[in-house]
Amino acid sequence: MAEHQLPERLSPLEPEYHPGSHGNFEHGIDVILSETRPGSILQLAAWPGEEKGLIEAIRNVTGLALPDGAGGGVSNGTRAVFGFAPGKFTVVDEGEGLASAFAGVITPAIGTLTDLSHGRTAIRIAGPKAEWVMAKFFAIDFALPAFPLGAGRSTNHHDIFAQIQRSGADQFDIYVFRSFARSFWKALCHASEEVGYEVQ
Amino acid sequence: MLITCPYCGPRDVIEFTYQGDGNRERPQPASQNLDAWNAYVYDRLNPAGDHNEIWQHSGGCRAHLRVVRNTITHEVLRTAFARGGHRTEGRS
Amino acid sequence: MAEYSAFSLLKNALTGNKDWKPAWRKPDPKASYDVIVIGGGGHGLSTAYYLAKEHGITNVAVLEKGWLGSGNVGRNTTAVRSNYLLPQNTRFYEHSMKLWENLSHDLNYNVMFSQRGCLNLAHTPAQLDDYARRGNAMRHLGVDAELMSVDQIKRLVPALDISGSARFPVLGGLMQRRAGSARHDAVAWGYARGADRRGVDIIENCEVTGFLRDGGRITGVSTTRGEIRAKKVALAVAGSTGRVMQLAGISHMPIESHVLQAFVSESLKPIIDTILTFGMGHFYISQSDKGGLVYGGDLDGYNSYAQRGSLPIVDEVMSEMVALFPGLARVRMLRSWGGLCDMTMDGSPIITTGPLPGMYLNCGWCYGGFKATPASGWCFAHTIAKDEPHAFNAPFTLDRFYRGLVIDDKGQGATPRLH
Amino acid sequence: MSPRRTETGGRIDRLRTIRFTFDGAPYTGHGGDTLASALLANGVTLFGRSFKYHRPRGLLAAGVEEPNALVTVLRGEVREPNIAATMVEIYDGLVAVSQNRTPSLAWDIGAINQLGGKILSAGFYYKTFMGPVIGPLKGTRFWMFCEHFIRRAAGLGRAGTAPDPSRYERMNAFCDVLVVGSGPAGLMAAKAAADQGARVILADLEAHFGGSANWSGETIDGVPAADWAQRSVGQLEGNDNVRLLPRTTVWGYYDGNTLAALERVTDHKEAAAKGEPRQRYWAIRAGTVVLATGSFERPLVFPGNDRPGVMLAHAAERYAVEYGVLPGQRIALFTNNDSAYRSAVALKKAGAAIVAIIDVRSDVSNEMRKLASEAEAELLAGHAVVATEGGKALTGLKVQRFDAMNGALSGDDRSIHADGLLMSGGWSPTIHLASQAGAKAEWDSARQAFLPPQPTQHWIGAGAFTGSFSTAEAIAEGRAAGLQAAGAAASSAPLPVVEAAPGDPDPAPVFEIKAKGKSFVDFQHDVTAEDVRLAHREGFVSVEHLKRYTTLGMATDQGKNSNVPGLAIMAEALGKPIPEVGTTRFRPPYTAVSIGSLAAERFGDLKPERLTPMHDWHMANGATMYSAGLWYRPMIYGLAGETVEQAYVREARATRESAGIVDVSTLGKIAVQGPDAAEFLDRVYTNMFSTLAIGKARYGLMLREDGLAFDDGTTWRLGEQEFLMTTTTANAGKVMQHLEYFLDVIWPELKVTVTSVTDEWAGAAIGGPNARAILASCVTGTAVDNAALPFMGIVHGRVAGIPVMICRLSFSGEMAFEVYSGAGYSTRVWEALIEAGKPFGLVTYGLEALGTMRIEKGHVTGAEIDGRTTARDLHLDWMLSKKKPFIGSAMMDREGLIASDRLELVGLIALDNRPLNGGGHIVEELDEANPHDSLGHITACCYSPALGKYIALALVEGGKARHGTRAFVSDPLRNRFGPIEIVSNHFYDPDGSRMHG
Repeated sequence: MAEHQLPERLSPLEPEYHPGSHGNFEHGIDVILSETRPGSILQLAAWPGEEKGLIEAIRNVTGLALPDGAGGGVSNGTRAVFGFAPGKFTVVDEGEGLASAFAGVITPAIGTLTDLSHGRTAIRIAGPKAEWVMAKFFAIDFALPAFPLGAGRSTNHHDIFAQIQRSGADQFDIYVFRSFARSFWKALCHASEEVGYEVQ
Repeated sequence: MLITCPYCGPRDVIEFTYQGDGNRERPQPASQNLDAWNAYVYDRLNPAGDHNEIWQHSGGCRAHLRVVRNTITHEVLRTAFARGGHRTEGRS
Repeated sequence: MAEYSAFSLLKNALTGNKDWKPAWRKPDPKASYDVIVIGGGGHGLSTAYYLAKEHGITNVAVLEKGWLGSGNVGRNTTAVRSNYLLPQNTRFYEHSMKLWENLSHDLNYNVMFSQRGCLNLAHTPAQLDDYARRGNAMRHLGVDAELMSVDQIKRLVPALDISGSARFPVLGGLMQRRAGSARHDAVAWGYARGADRRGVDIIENCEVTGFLRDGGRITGVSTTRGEIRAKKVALAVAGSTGRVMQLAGISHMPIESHVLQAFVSESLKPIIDTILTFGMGHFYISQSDKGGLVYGGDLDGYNSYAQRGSLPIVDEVMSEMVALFPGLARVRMLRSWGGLCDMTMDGSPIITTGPLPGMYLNCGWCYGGFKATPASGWCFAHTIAKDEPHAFNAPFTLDRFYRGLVIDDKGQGATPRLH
Repeated sequence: MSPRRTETGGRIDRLRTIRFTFDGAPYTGHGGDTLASALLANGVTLFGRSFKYHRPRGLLAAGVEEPNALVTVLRGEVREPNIAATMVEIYDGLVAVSQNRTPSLAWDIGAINQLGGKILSAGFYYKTFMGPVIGPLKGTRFWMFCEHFIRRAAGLGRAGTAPDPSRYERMNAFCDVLVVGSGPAGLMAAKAAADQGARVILADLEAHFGGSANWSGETIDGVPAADWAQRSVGQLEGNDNVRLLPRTTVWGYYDGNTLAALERVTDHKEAAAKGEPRQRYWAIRAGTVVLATGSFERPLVFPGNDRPGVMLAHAAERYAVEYGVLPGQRIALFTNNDSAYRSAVALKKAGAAIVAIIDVRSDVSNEMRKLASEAEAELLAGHAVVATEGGKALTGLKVQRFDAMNGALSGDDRSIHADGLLMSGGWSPTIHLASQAGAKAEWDSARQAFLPPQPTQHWIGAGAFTGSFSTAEAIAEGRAAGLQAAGAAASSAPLPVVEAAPGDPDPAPVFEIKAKGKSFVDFQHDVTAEDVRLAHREGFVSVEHLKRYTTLGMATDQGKNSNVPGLAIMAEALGKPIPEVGTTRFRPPYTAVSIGSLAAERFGDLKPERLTPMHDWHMANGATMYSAGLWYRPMIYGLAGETVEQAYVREARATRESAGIVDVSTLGKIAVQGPDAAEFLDRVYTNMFSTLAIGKARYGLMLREDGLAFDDGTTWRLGEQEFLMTTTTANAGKVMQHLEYFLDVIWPELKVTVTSVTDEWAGAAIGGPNARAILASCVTGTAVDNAALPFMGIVHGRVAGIPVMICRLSFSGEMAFEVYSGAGYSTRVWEALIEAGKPFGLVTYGLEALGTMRIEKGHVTGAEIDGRTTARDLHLDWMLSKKKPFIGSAMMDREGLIASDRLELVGLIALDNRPLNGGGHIVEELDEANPHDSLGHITACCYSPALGKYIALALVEGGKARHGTRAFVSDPLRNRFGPIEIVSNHFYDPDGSRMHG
């Protein structure tokens, strides 16, 4: 497929992305920040009453079985899916071309497919102080019982809208609008200085 | 103030956008009844007490909600999706 | 009642201040009046004052449900200006400005009106043009306005961050030098004393619980202190208009009641000598004579009759404050409070006869009510006395919304939140 | 050893010596000292000057309520004014200075105000300074002249202008139980809740948990209360479901059990660690709040009660027991209740001589008499203090017989030599947070205090907060509250045993001793008992009038010391019980909060920057950026030595002569998808979209419900059920919400999803006579000729191997194309297009040239669609479909919207060949001295390279009817006046032959 010959995408974080240790790291590194750069980020939306069909379609294409309930989600390292709004799901794949895999599957009867692979930037924060740093930005409860593994949340930090998936006990994947990504990244690094952070 | 979004659960008011009086009835698109249009566009029920309101969870799932809220105590009594239909059991 | 003056102060000081009399009487309500003004706030009191002074109508009662001046006249950030875009607003507020300029003399009460100017900061060339449009509109109506350069602004407010490195650098501003601030409570007390001295009954702790009718006509009110009849019943209850109109059986109005918060810092030596507004958000600030920084921002943004604010607005206002004044980060917010605003669907007020026979309505002040106090009462008094509006308030009708004659200074359309 | 420091005792670290300065003089203190305790230990008695009379003042309190000892703390150039010395923990190198005095604290010229005493009574401002009715000082001038000096005399500390280098941060916290206050009640509550497994946050504004246990001298479970407290804290520290927040003031109780707290993270340190905030702002959403905030001791109102050396009894006890500092050597106490006796004993133990206990009550209990003798103090029951002596420090006091029933004084006065006078006027529970939560306090005549109201939100009270002043009660209530808050059943297990001095919690109802001399109610604002009575005489009798007229309770302590005494004095004047005067509802904050902490992480970073994918390219290629909302966009790509005008004229001219390219990625883009997408667009746009063919685009206009113009843009049909809508940059968010509202609330039956894809697609608009040739030379996979790509057509192809979507549409009026690609690739596409354009002299152009070309074409933007204009005003009525209703169609013909005097869009040409200004007005007759009768205003203007003239778009009364007529630009703000011609807004290529090609 043509996508395979495509050049590498440019990251919006480029000039502000400085691998290495920063902040108060002499006292240990408590969070690790990275841009995960997935090849595909899709939004799937089901018409009211068609959610089950869509969830089924997602399982068929990605092999990921969504748990029931609002904001439920699951990830397997290369692929992730979570609900972020009524009848709406974000599906992520390391590789490109997931949209074409869904193309025939999401019929007009079920809902719509919107490719946001370029429009959203994926940032990962991991480490013992991940919850602490996230709590500086978002007014939601990051404690594991309130925000289970795999689950997704839609929230915002003032002007910056974010979808967040818990991809590990102390790991979160944050999806922000590309145009805001650099500002958010700078703020995230700034907020992580207190606990010492490493950019990978 | 916290508003319980049927999808996202209780969230701070900062995530929501107020869309005002939820009792207003929009006339049929083709209606030429100007009084009805004026009432819909300009007039508001403005009670001191429980009020039916429309809010959008603009900083979250972006769904519009029908909210019953007391305008004196700010207590949120009930919330529901403005657009029914979705079978998603809420979190709260 | 004794005139206030430096001499009377001295005389009373020598007699141990024992001879001062109440600033206004505390009469019991009479059975009937020529005019009842509901609402003992700035607008109601000034209405009564001008009914007596300008129209010789002195058989007037002002009914206040709580303590006099307990509404927005004592809860605002005291800015007085007439720097509007649209001529209907500018003419009205300029008339108010002229009344302000002689108010202390007129009332024999120092309302401490201080014309230290109001400066709107501009942060983009487009915004500067927009302000120029407004300033020129003012100038074409004989109202003072001028553009200030960054250097002039820096000299006027040294504490301001005018460095180009700011997220929203200051490129200039629109200044109205005749704008200023006044001691808000003194305005209520001065009008109360002035009206009282002309025979008006000011009746506190007297809540209106219903309207008396003769057929469709309003003929008086029932109150917590009994029934009171009147030829004319005038409402000046901005903030509670929805509640009071409900008593008259009118449940729908082009108005929502919203909370607006205000804040004051601990007392500081003079550091801000003018009224300043931020152009890239919603923030305004001035410094009181006592030294407190008095400032505020946007509405909380939802219907409320609780004079209690929400946290997000507090954060937003403070964020904008230190964006302009990074040196004030260690200054501390001492007190916050909330006022109820009648937010109309175009951001402009309503001063009109009706909507019911025998009723007169003054409401919809959004958050511009304080500076309007003199002109609002002056125009309302005229409207009540003559049964028709003065030219200054003729545009502020209730039906303007429906006829497409909105006075929308901000161009936001039929939303109460954004004005 | 400093003069006032005790030999032993206190929890200060006597082995650690800390050096600091106050008003330039060097002092030392110990670890654990506050600035107040350290200065007191050094024999300092004078701490501040009052607001109005500049009277010398010492310490009144030991805690957050201190009204007198306000200082400014300096960190280099950065000033922190109005901090209570009692709340400043000293550190090496601390620099503090006193306030509101010139030249010095000891000699303050402001003190002359005391001479004017009776003239400067409450409300005197309102009665004078009106000035002459005529002459140069009429109107507001005289007042402003006086005000100039008044303002300089007023004010406390001086704020700095040097930017605060500190960092502030916000923390969003969630818990089951928030415990406010760490005294015995709070500690018990936290422990009980934590033991139930609840998520607990325990906050206390002091540096050390324990509250009164740290100085009460009582024993709990057989050990000193302070040790018991530390042990309890140790047990809490172990639990990972407990967060301990010392130095954290919970200052706001908001709706939804949301509480705001301020943690002072580094104020007590010499320097912050890397990334460490100075203060942290906690927004806490708590299931239940336990309010264990204790109580305040009240001053008594009597002549000379503000003399340095007169102090609250418990404060002196704290200084002695907690800090090992004696506020005096010869101490007298003056009280209306039992608690002062315990203080007397404590101070005696600490080594002071207690010369007398003056009690307004004649019938003093035997237990208290025992305590008095234990303190070796002479007990003067049924007496009152009627005067104090001394200047900057207390030297003595006078007492007289006093009848608590009627307040009468009798007999001769007697002098007592003392250097410390401790007063206790009873205790007021700290109910501020409960009151903030939204309910009215209730007066308790036994306690002579306002007690907390019934909860209106989820909180439970415990300890002195509820009026239960004994430690035993506090411990019981604390545990019960903790269990209830954690949803557990009450416990019958034994409670810690308390050994405490006896005492009746109810004081005598005595607040003021009426005798000759100034008796202060509000210390900082110099409000005296006489001022309160004057307010009464003048009719300012409601509590709010009292506050506003006298400024009682408006000082930095917000009435913590003065509210109840002030109310009591007014009540007596009125002959009414205190509750009928009322209490003021407390509002946030409980104590003053730094503005920086509230800005938190946004201090220095108010708004994020929104950048297009090509941003770095623009910066690297000489663009001057322009901030448009949150976006940054190139304004011009200036060459060395070029003015802005020269730059945009060059860019626009080159575009019209050959080709230019501009970054249009900021345009709002919304994917409109679903079976009903076309129907939906027909409803939101004034014109038809269901008839639009796949692969074609159409210009659309939206109205608001009220019939006025809202937004415009092109919408592309990419498939049967697939549209790409573009909006103006400024309105993208508003339009999105508008669409979502109608789909969710009004037309839920429509199967349509709308998604912001603004950031998915980046766009470059390339226009000019050579634009097509440039594309032809670099686009693969599709032809771009007229047949393949007609006006408003859409094709898909590749540039540099990257998939692109090309739509042929024009804003510049030239043959133009918008080339869209995935944002991650778009800079490569952009560079490829520029490379391909080199042979043709392709220029990059910015907003100025874009604006210039759109003005030449007469296109409208936000400057014309300003929320007050209709489609007709803008000559867009041709877009108002008659075949269907659409949003706004029913309202757009109301009388006011079709009136003949509305402002309409026109073009202007400057006849004097000078630049015009945006915001300039249009008049028929020029009157530079007194401009009047504006016809309208300029919305946009430029030098038009195409016409070789200065032109503008304007909104003018009469509009079209004035085409071809002359008028004047009248711009007094910029002194720009001159003749203009009013013409059509379509200046350039009106029939569009260039773009249709």
